[in-house]
Amino acid sequence: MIRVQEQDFDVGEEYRRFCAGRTDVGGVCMFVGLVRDFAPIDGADVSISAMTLEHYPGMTEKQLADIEAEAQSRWQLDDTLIIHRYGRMEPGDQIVMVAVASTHRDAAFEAARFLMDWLKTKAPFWKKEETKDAAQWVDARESDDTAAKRWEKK
Amino acid sequence: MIRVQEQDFDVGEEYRRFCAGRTDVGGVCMFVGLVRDFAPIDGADVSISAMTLEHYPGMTEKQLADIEAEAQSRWQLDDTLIIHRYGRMEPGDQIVMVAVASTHRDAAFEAARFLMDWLKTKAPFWKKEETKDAAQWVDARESDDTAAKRWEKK
Amino acid sequence: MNLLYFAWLKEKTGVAKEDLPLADGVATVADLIEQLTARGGGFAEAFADSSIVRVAVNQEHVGLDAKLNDSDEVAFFPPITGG
Amino acid sequence: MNLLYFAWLKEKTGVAKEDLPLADGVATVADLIEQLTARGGGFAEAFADSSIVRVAVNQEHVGLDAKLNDSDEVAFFPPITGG
Repeated sequence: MIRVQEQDFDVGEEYRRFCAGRTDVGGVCMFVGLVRDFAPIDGADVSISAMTLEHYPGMTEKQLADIEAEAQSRWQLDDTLIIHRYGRMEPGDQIVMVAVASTHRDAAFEAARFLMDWLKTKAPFWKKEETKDAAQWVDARESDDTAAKRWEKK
Repeated sequence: MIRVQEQDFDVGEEYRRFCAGRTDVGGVCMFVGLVRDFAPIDGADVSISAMTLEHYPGMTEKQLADIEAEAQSRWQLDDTLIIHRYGRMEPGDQIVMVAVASTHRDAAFEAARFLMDWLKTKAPFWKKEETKDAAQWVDARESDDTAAKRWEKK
Repeated sequence: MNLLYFAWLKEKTGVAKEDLPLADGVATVADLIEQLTARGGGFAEAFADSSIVRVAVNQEHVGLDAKLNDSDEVAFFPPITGG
Repeated sequence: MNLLYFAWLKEKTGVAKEDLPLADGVATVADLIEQLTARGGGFAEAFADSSIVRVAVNQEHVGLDAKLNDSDEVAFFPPITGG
């Protein structure tokens, strides 16, 4: 299941619904990405007051669905969930949540990490950070590309 | 923070308290282990009606605290949480929860997986599964030993 | 074609969306970028360094050599920085 | 010493806990297991295959060659199957 939305989500409620009525799941791995109150800008940590995520409606849903399908083809999973927000958010706010249920914990951990790594480089979102003085678009991080490359098939 | 308890826990509430008031966390990785309604016994999947986790009071807390400290020494983490239940549980029930908060998602994922792998082989819990006909102690899984070995320092 | 611009490409060009018929001699994404750059001003600025421009055709990531059709939706955006 | 037995070691020996003074000639965990096995019955059964018996001294995992003191808490249990 994928969801792209402006409003916040309730992790506990999402988890509850994700597991509801299931007795075949061995483990659930979840990751929640949050807005930090600092970010490296030109090499130094700068205080961030807010950020805005712009996205490409339509393509976002398509890419997230593709990423979810890819995870389900690579691992034996009982269920997957991706929720991604767009719009303006403040430090401490939730941006993204992925959840993976599987019989085996290794599959749950790996698939959740795969979902995060791939959506970071394939789902069309762009982050603009606001500091005290200005707002600026965030440069892509090389570490995100490196993380996504981990999952390339040999 | 570590907790060893007989009663159930509320994942949403634990997550809420874990993040409360923090604006410096980039991501939280969580894993919840659940009782499955089947288990491999003598090579075939057998239906499980309940299981009981016996533990070694005192040593459990000590080992979990050691494992938590080890994770905090290996990765840069903002916070960690381990909750482990003991006693009788039924399919769908929650057994264990780990949560790791970090600035970086790689550290959060790795540390959470490390906590699970290590507690599976170091925290003194023993599982007795009830089938329709009998109750029997579960044999240690080789895959858990292999998983724990991943984290041995070279 | 339906052209879309996101993030700083939208800000520099001043355009979020436009309709543009496929011109003669424009076969690939690279040709289209050349055509748009030739407009000068904010467009020239937006496409000045094509190594930091990403392109999707019909909502799939593509390279500069991707072929174009007049019915395509073509989007220009910076490298992704979501999540 | 304070001896503790868990899981099927508790069931086979029929004992959860006992006080046992460190006997002469018992220097290591292996010596203690030999002494307990010599009791016969459920104890002999519990320790029949020492490759599947794990030991903690003062709540730390140890090997069969670990040294013992009279004030130690020594626990016997199967390989861990928690989580």
